[in-house]
Amino acid sequence: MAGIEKYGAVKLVTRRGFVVGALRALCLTLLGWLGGAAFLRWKCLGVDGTWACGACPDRAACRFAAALPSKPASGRRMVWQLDPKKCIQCGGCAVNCVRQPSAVKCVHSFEMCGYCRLCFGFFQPGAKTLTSAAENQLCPTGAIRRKFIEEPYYEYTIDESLCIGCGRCVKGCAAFGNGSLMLQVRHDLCLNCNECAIARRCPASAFSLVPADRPYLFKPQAGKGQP
Amino acid sequence: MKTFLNTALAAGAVAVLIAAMYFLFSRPCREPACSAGYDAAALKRTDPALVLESSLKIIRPRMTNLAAIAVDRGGNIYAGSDAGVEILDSNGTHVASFTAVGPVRCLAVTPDNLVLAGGGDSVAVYAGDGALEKTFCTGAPESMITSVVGASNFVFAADCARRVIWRFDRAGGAPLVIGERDGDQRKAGFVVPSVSFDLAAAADGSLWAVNPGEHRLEHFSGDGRFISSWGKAGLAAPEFCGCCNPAHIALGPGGSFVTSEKHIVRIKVYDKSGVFKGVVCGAEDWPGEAAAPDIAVDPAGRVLALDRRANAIRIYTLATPW
Amino acid sequence: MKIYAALFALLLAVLSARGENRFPMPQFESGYAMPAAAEPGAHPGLFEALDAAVLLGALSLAAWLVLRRRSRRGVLLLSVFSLLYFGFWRRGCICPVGSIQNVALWLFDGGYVIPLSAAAFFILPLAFALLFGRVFCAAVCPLGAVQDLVVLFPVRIPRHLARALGFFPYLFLALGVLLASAGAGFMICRYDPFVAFFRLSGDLAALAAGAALLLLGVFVARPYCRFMCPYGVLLNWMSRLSKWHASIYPDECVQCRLCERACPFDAILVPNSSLVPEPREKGARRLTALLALLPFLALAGGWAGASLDAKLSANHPVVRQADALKGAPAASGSFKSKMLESFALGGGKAEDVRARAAAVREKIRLGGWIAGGFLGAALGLGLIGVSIRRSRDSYEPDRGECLSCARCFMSCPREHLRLRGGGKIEPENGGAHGG
Amino acid sequence: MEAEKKERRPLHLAAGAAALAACAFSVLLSILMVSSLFDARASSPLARPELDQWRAALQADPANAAARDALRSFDLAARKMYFGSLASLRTGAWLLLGAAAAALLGFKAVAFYRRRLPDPRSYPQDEDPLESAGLARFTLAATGLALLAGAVALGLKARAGAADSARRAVREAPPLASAPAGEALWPGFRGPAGSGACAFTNLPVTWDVKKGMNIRWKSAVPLPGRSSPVIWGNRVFLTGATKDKREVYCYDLAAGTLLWRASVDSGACRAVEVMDDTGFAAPTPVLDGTNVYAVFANGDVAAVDFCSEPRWTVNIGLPVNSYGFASSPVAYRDKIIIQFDNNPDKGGVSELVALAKASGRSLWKTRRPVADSWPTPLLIETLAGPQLVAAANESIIAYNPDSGAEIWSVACRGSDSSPSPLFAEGLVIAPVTHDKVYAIRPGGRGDVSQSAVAWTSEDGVSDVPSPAAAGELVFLLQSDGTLACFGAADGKKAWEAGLEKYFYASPVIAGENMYLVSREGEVLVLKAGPRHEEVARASLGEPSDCTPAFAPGCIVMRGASNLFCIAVK
Repeated sequence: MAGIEKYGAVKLVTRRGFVVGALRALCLTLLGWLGGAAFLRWKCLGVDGTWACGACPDRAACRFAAALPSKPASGRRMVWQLDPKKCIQCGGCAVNCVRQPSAVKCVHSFEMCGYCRLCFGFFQPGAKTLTSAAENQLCPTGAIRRKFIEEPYYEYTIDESLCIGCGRCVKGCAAFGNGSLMLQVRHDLCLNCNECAIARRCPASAFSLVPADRPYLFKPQAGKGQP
Repeated sequence: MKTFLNTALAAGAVAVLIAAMYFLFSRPCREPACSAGYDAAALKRTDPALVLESSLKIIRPRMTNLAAIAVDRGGNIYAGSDAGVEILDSNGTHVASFTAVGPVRCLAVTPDNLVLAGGGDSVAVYAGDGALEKTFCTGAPESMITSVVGASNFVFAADCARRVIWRFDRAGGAPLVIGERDGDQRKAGFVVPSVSFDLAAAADGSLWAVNPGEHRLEHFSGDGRFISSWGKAGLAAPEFCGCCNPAHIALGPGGSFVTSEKHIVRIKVYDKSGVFKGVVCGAEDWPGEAAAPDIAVDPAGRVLALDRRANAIRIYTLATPW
Repeated sequence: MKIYAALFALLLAVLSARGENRFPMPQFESGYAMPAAAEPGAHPGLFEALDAAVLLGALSLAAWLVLRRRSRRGVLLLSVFSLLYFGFWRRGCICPVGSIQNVALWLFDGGYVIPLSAAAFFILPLAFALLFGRVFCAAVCPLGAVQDLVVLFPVRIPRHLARALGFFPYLFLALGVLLASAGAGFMICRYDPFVAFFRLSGDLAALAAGAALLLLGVFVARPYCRFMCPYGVLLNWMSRLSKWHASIYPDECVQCRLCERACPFDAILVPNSSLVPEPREKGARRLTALLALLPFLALAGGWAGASLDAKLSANHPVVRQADALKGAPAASGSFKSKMLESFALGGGKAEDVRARAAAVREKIRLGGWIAGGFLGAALGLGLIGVSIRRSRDSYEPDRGECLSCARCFMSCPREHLRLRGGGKIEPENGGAHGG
Repeated sequence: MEAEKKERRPLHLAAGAAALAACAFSVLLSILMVSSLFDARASSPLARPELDQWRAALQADPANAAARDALRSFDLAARKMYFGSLASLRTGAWLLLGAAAAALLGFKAVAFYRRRLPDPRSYPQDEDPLESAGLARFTLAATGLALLAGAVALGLKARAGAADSARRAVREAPPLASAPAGEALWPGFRGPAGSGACAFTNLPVTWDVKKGMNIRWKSAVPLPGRSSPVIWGNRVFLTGATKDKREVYCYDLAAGTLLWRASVDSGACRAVEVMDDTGFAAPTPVLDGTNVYAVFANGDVAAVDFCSEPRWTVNIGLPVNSYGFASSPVAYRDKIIIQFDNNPDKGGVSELVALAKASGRSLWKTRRPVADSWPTPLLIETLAGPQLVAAANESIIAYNPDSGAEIWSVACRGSDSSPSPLFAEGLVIAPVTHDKVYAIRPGGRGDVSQSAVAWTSEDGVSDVPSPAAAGELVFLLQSDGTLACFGAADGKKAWEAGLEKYFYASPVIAGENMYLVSREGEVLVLKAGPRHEEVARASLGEPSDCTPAFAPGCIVMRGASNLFCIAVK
């Protein structure tokens, strides 16, 4: 620091210098404490939000990093996600995301899908003919593809480059079908803003921060594994 | 001069600054656009003109978590729950109850008052006093019995996982599979996208079954031959809408039909040739309910509907005779 | 796949509890293989560590450039790098300015775990300010960098005006911390004018405000940093206590006045020992009066802040829900009706919501007292700060305001001498960017 | 130095030109981008009214090929436009960034070439530090004060907004009492049993509003109404309405302060014509300890909890009624039951309507073969279970309050019938206006006109006021002031008296005494006994058509514009 002494040092009145130095030391200690606390909290926290060392009777154990279970860092990284169980498909995700089109897309849980011929997530209610013509489609951007598999089953897949996350199909499927379509934040698109613009305006408070290593909240995968 | 200019500039700058920030701050929180073009609530409204005049009586069984109801020839009401079966008389006063071997998913009473309780891959047969007589098993592990009916000499069980109807003789033997895929009339056989696959036994020993994915009711002879079918898909009141409807059916006096639907939760009446008669109760009467209520028709022609949320049985007495 | 296991277990629990139906899968005969829903993962976690590391490196480099190397060009290049990395590549999130709120939320809400990067972004610049002055503002902060680059024709804002505007950062700091700690949203992020640029997308309003600020910044150097940035307040305090700080001259001031106009932020204090001070007792009387006024200002501010509880708490989701629940049903399609719809879906009890909302209101009311008191005190101290005179006999940077941008160095003849003597940099390309 | 400048001149110019060009370009670009942003907004997939129109057309006529093709082409165009404009925005952003950077570099270069050596002599003398300090103090203080003032103004505004909000009302209201025995309980029209009688004896018989004698409190009622006050624990509820405003009020029984007012609007907001004698808030609300259920002249029915939180609001249809809807609701278990009699000649339908207390949803409706009438149905307990007796011009019908099924009926030939029936000595006593007083044994089933009528009486047939009963005596008051006293069991007239006043309010009996409120607000207190004997007289000082409500130690009466609480001091 010699150079700094030489060029950058500021000569201080000694009394003032003492006070300033003391204050500086205090602030540095505070900042250090803050950092240490943040680290401990982060290190001690289980994925489920409880203290990982909560099992041990005295919290003191947490102070020793050695006593702590080493969790993967990603376990404590949080990302935004919306809970389909709370979602009411208000359409806010389509308009409130800082990205256009939105980082919220419709995802299809095929395990829950009935593969119906008349899919209320795909067709306008009261569609006269069951063709994928514009007048019959519910999706405003035609982002759902309908493919015939075998009588009487049809597969429905989402083209995410077209999906704008308005949730109309989700509403239709929830109202009249098995509810296999749901809105989710796609994390390859989400910027993970410090404050999510959609969450702020979600009337259902369906958005929350979830651990980044399990970043999707699908409804229970009902179809999985028959007995 | 210079200072004056500076002050002016600075003042202007500050003005712009404040204006910009005010613009930002005062911007009202954008409200989500109503996902226009899909007002599910509107679709679920019932046209009051179609509602059949009826009076409602509500009875409350003692058991909780009710899953199925049935009525015997005497008009006694049977309610099945995950714990067992409760028997009430036609006025709803408690008569008896017994515990079942497993949770009861569907319930039926044979003409000679044996209680058939279906669940999982088997049908348990109880005597009127609750003694377990025998158990019919489909022998197919994945099967899921969602409906059972007892005709005079056969027991039929609907299997929503295998998408077939099983027929047993009264001894529980000679299982016969009804309604498998056949190329011609019924291309895909039974289409069951979700767990709702109901049966009803006609007086003549023939069988009515729901084909929910195809939105129609299908008629089979007692020996399993497909006879006919009726019903069409659509949102209109006479039609069946959504995934897998009607969810439950029951046969009224004179072979007329009572159907119960999910999503748009409503109970409707059709005559014996499938002509729409009217709505007993529409979605307005089932607030917060999405599943279809199990239904039954008692000898007096009253329509019984199971209200799971209230853990009660609604009894609609239609003003107009059948 | 862990998630599926968990969810399926949950499902089974639900089933056993409510006897809910399961969905039988269709039996495909055409050998159709069921696809799985794609689940693209989030950005890899190492970014957090990387960001913190880059921040640390940039800060150290900045300190070295400003205090040791005394190179404006280096600072400029570093700030361009910071703009590209923290701004356009990392999309301006997380930034230290916003990290204030993460820290506040974390300190007041036990449930919230602060991301380590956020903690680092909050702590490191302050620590560096304590040691080396506001080198963070000079070359590391992307918001500062984007403004610093557009400073072309800076004008001097009259001191008193600058003083008045300098009060707004305190306002933002107080409000931001209050709302964040009450869980009522991150106001500072909400009104960050430049993050929309870094994302190259966003509200028209936000973009417009940012553009306005940048245009303004051509003449009024760094308007956001000086007149809005809440983090600047903390940095200002720390910088006043800094151990080392950039000085205009390398060794001694020759009173040549050449640097007097070199600072676009008007953060250079001119010598005043030569001027006649005002009569001592007059100043003393004013000072005592202001000191006496201080507590009253704090009280008044606190009261005003507390009286804003209703307005402020309207930002909190629970309070909004409680307000929606009160009064007659709203028109369908309105935000209120949607809140009611979701409330009906959740099947909660209105009483609980109301109770929770009342609790939040009380919390925010208390917070309003504290924040308002802080603002009042800040005002009083500002007045006092204006009124005390410290005598200087050389040109010095105002430690609080100085952003250590190194612009003034090249206007000092002693610096040129130093460079000649050192011979490190040829004079002609020792580019002096001072306006 | 000069030479250096010279040789750099071309560079200088070039830089300047480049900078200006870049500026122009970026300005142009930003204009384009803003326009394409508005394109994206305009072609937002979320709002495409044209599409909906064509869809409607197709729904109407599926064969309409023109509409179909128009729809398809428009849909395609709109999607193209939307995604196209989004894409152009993305590219434009990068271009703009580049252009801005170029302009910046250019200007930097210009500034660099233009730079001059600093010349302190040219600097204006820096402003005098003392003066500037003074100015700074001033501006800083001004800013601070301005902010302070702004904050306070905002705060006060919010306060004013929340002044009469439920939150504050609840905070100020005394703790809620679910009326146990001994507490005040007057939950509906004419008291707990609908008999207009209670056993309290510690009530004043005289008072003076002007002198304040025996007046516990008197508070103004914001909106007019002829509904009578009802009482639960420490709270008094009543309703008021005008043609287009309907409100429920809650007063503190002890102090008379208006705790809260809740406005009721089902959104049906259909105008209805009523006579002034009836008004827009004639039905008396009914209480069940958690909610107050109020009915208004336009068919709005609302449930508001005791803390002013609205529970639900429904409209059961526009009454078609020659005087205006007046029948009060009845609370039975989980139901609110309303006798909704309408004029068939004007296309009205008479029904007994049962709404769920919880949701306001209609549980059942039973058609009534009667024309419009005004009585409030009477809930009675019989051996055969509860019955709801609804009197009207053509018949008196008892229903099963659970299902709405008819139990028994008695035919009659009245008109404009208003008085509500009464239950005394095991008999339903129903005066039918312009016909007779019927006393009916409630045992039977079906048409019991012949079998179940215990006695009838030609006189004492009241037209507006409802009867009251004290033990074995029934008191029948006519609006012209004729008061008749009958034996409830046998229908023998004990006495009759002309009171020379006009009455709409129903007589109510507290212990020994009977209170009769005349139309101009005179209150007669008579002995409710086998002989006509006047106890005292007092006046409200303003007209009143509302039936008093009794609480231990006090009487609550509603005048034309005030609510009075009268108690012995």
